Amino acid sequence: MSPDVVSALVANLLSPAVLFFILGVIATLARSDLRFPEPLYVTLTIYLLVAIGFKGGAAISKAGLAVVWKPTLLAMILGGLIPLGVYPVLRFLGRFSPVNAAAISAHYGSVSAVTFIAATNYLKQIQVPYQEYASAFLAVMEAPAIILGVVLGRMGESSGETMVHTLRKAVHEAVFGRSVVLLLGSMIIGWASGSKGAEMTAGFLVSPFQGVLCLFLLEMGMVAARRFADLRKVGVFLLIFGVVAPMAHGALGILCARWMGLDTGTALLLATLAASASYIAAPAAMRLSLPDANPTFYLTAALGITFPFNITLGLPLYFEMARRWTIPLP
Amino acid sequence: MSPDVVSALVANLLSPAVLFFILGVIATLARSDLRFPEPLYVTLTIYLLVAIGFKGGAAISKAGLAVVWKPTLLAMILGGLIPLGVYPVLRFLGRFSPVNAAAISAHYGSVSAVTFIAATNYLKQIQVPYQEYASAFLAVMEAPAIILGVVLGRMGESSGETMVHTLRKAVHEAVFGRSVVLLLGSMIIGWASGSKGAEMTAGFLVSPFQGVLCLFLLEMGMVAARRFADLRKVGVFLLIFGVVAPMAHGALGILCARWMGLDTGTALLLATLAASASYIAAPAAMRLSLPDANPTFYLTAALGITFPFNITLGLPLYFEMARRWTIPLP
Amino acid sequence: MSPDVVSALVANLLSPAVLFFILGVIATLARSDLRFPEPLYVTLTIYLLVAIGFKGGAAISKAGLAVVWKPTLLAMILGGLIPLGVYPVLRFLGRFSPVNAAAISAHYGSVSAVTFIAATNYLKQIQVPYQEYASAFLAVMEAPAIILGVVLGRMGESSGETMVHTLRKAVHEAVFGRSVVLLLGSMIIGWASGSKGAEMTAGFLVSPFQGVLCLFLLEMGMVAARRFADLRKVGVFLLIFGVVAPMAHGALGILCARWMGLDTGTALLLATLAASASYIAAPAAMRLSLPDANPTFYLTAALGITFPFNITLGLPLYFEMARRWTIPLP
Amino acid sequence: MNPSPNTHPMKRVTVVCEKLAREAVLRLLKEVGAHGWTLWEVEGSGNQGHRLADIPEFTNIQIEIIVRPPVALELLGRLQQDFFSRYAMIAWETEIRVIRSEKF
Amino acid sequence: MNPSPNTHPMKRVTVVCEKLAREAVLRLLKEVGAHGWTLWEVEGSGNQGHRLADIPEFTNIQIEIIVRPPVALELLGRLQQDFFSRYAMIAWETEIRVIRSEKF
Amino acid sequence: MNPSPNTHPMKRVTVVCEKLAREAVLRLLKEVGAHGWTLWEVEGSGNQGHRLADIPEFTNIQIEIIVRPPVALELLGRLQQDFFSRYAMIAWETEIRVIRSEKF
Ligand SMILES: Nc1ncnc2c1ncn2[C@@H]1O[C@H](COP(=O)(O)O)[C@@H](O)[C@H]1O
Ligand SMILES: Nc1ncnc2c1ncn2[C@@H]1O[C@H](COP(=O)(O)O)[C@@H](O)[C@H]1O
Ligand SMILES: Nc1ncnc2c1ncn2[C@@H]1O[C@H](COP(=O)(O)O)[C@@H](O)[C@H]1O
Ligand code: NA
Ligand code: NA
Ligand code: NA
Repeated sequence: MSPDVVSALVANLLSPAVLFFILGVIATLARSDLRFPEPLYVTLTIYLLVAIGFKGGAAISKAGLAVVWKPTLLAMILGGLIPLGVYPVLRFLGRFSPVNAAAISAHYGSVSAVTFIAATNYLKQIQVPYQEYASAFLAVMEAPAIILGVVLGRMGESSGETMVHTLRKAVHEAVFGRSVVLLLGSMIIGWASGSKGAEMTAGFLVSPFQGVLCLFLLEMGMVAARRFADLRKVGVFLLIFGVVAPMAHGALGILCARWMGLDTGTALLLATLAASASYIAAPAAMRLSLPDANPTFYLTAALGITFPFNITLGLPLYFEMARRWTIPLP
Repeated sequence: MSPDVVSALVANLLSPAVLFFILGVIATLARSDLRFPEPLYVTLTIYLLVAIGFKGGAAISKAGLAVVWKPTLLAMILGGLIPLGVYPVLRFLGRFSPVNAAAISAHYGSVSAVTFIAATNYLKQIQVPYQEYASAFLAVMEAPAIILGVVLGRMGESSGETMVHTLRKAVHEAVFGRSVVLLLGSMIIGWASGSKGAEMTAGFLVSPFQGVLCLFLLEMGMVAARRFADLRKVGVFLLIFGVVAPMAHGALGILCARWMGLDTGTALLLATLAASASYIAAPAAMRLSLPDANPTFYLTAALGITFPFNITLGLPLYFEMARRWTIPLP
Repeated sequence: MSPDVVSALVANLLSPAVLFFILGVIATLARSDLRFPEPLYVTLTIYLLVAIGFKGGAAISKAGLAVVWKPTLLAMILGGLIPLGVYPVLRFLGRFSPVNAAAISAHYGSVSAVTFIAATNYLKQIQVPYQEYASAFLAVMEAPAIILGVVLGRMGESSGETMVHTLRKAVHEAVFGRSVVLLLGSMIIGWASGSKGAEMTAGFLVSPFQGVLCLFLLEMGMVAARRFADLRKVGVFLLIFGVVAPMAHGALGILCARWMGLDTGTALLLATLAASASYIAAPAAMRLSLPDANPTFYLTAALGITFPFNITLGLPLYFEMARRWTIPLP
Repeated sequence: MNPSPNTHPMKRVTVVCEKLAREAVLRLLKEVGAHGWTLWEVEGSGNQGHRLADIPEFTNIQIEIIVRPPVALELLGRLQQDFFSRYAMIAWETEIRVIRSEKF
Repeated sequence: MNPSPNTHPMKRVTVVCEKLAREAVLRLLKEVGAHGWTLWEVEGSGNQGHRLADIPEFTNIQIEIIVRPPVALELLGRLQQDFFSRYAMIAWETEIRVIRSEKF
Repeated sequence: MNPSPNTHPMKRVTVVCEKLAREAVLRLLKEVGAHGWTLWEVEGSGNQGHRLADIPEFTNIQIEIIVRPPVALELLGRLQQDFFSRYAMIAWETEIRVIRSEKF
């Protein structure tokens, strides 16, 4: 490995956020009685989504919609296309049933907000600038893959409900679900309330942000580690898939970013979104719309393999790609 | 409308706090599954009351009790008198039963801490100075109207309990209830621990304050919107009352403030307190002391009409009055 | 009393943290309905332990392990020895049964993190510098006394379980319990992530810290005051013990600190740890390992007497000793 | 090996009501001579609408009380007489068998 | 002095299931004609593993519904038919005696 | 239209105890062969005083376990023998009827 990769890796592994994630993993594996109460989990989620949305909105109002809409649309298309590539791999190489292949595809096309936030944190850590408006990518990439996954999973399946009905439910869920309401809502508010609004809320939404992320990653370490027990159940193929897929999608994200002329930092964010797999919105949607898919497969892959991989090794790897293939912000 | 009113209105409607309130309303109306867990609600309340109380106490210790006691006493009297004006209106114009008229009167004489905090936030937004000690007004205006409302409601009613007994309970509730303990207690602590205390706690009680308020108003938007379903049940009179009463009381508050020689910012705060209707302390007290009053009336009016009106349109309106009728702090 | 003692006392009693503690006591005694939900309590604990551990770790990385290990080892020994001194006093002067004497000894040898944090807060209040790495003392002083207490309590007792088995459980509990995992884990993270990590998290772990402590002490005031009802049940001996023991251990802590050449501020911290009694880890361990010991004794003494004493009067007293017997940091 | 416990018939009274009634119900439990109670917060829906568990003032609690049969009767009677018109509330009893009957 | 309450036999149906099923179960309650319900969050363990109470999406809820016996039958039947294959869920009924039977 | 469910008699054992006993009780459930459990936090009052739900170390939990009758007997016996002297705890059993009896 080149010294650059190594130092990028070390910088990430020694950042407080990643170390707290590892502490959470260790606490669970050592059977400690440490546990976060549900209201704390919910509060941290609300905080992180509101903060990232609000700051993104303020950045959009600064940069202007004219600049933002094109990369955002591309990000959305990227998220929607990923399942089309993943599905045949899972179906024919991995020999998963159509419905399981569709469900897993949906997870890898959709995104994980926490992984995105960890990426912004990593860029702060290594002092690489990025466009704050990239949280718009996060906002638009959650839904398309989920909807496509449902379509893929229901094709050829004769169910009680009609496809249209299932889709309508899935779309409503994807658009008015908690996380989208918070993220998009805060983004619009950040955009509408401008620089004065950003100034008034900075003491809450900006200064403590990195520290709150540490606390949340401590919890996510515990959540992810609880999935480790299922790693034996999912088969070797999925273990490998959970590491290779994010790398492939990350590279794809960098290429798109390069094509759009995005800077290195923002490219890393797009790559991270592409590489990340949803473990909150997608599982809930699959349980409701593709109940025959097996949760052990998609939850273990997304939460037990891909999420920890991205947080620890993936970020510096994608950054190394971004560094080579794109040009930084001045 | 004069351009001043319009710009004051726009400044309020585009402040993050009000936008988050509106987001909460929309989320509820769109049947989103966004929901705040109770412990988060309780935590936000504790935080806001402690912060506003503490800062008020520190301001009192700076200004000196000699300056503060007179406007505070006046504020208390104002709160106590409002029910006497409201009661006959509800009784004879609105044709409410004596007990319902008394209960609603109590709500409009008492105050809403969140509306008060939103007013301080609004003043910060438009950069108008005010006396921090005004939170003493908030502290003393909660109880009197509630007690008076109970007296009005029990007059002529022959109940199992004696009036004295009911009153004793109502007074204890009003004085040792959660919100008064937190507000008055923190005020005394802020007063006693002086500028060094204020400095040590500023990183928690001051810098994040505006942002925490945003989060709380998001929740309050959801809470208020849940009351909208009852708007049909309360009749046209109460709908109009819920908007006209705060305007009348707001004007009254400005006149009192002018008479006392208060500055524009502080006058807005007094007006807001007069205009606001209690939706936490008063409902609880009415349920216990006037159980025959119908909660749909007083809760819908206070929480579903007056609270949203004050937060969005009322504040800029009262400010416009204050601007015309008082003189600003130098 | 010399003017110095008086002014140290006043400085402590008028600090916001102590005043909030007193407010909590008053609220409980006045039967207010103020109550903190459990998730808020847990969140505040997590926050305080993570913050104090992280800052301690950062300080260790600055000072170097070479400097830190010796006083830390001494602190650990001090904590382990205290039960050996306390046990005979309780057994023969206090006429407690062997198992009760052992349980109480364990509490007084172990430590209270909140008391320690209150001491750092007090030093900030009176602007006396100290070594942040002292939180390493806190981390190592929790377990030894608990383990020793279990040994003392099980000697001569013929129980179903073997002593070795009981000890193994007690050690696991002491090492992987919540508080140790959070404190030691954060300390290692603070140490590993260095000054850049400290900078990134300061907006969350440093600036709001003093204010969060106020909130927590408000809750602890309520928790301690609930124990006051049991004061009648424990007898005069334990009442006196609960005040005299911390003073004796505090003095012992100062002497150790002096012997090690620690500065005045750090000496106060070591003295406070010695003087404090555990009321979370020790009670849980005793219930599991010495179930025949009576919780009313050890909980009332540690939580109802010693904790309030230390927070209010103890800290300035130990500081006065430290001031006379040690030399300050330059 | 297999210890056979002595179980004794007892009544469990369950009350679901708005949190506002908490102190009044706990006072009543003392009056009728219940030796203990267990309580937690719940969300609920009934005649008087949907009570979400987000604002303490508007939420519900569920209380379970294990008592001897005559105490159950007295308790339910008092609830019916004094509480049902004032508070959003339901109450019922179930037959159960306890161990350690001397506690109740 | 001692008021004797009128108690009436009724069924209490209890459902423990993953939170994901919440809206679907509440819809079903409306369909079968239940007049109310009480609900809270629980942690649990069963065939489908341990469900901790920390992430809302993965936690459990317990729902209690007081209904007349025929409604209980209908409710349990519908749960068995439509819900048991889709969701982590158990359900049972208990005989209880309520006061204010007109509410159910 | 109206599916008639098959319900089967089963026992529900309920334990209310201090949270400290949690791991020990869950271990016991495994030993006696219970296939699942449901648990939540409660506030309570009994012989050993009032246990508020604010500090995790001092709060209570309620555990419900659905088991076949002989397992209920064994469970209650073990609780009586090994737990009641050590922990603040009460326990009882109720007769219930479940659907999907093969799960228990
Ligand atoms: N049929 C029912 N089954 C279960 N819980 C109920 C039922 N009816 C009412 N409740 C509970 O009792 C509370 C008060 O009922 P109500 O007075 O009818 O609004 C509701 O909020 C529910 O929690
Ligand atoms: N035997 C049982 N006793 C009590 N609760 C149970 C039992 N079995 C399952 N549960 C509850 O029902 C939920 C779903 O069960 P399952 O579908 O078996 O995973 C579990 O998470 C538990 O909360
Ligand atoms: N009679 C009772 N009814 C309902 N719950 C009880 C009763 N007695 C005790 N409990 C519960 O069991 C816990 C432990 O009881 P105890 O060991 O008597 O303190 C209490 O904190 C209550 O939650
Ligand atoms: Na993705
Ligand atoms: Na008012
Ligand atoms: Na000690």
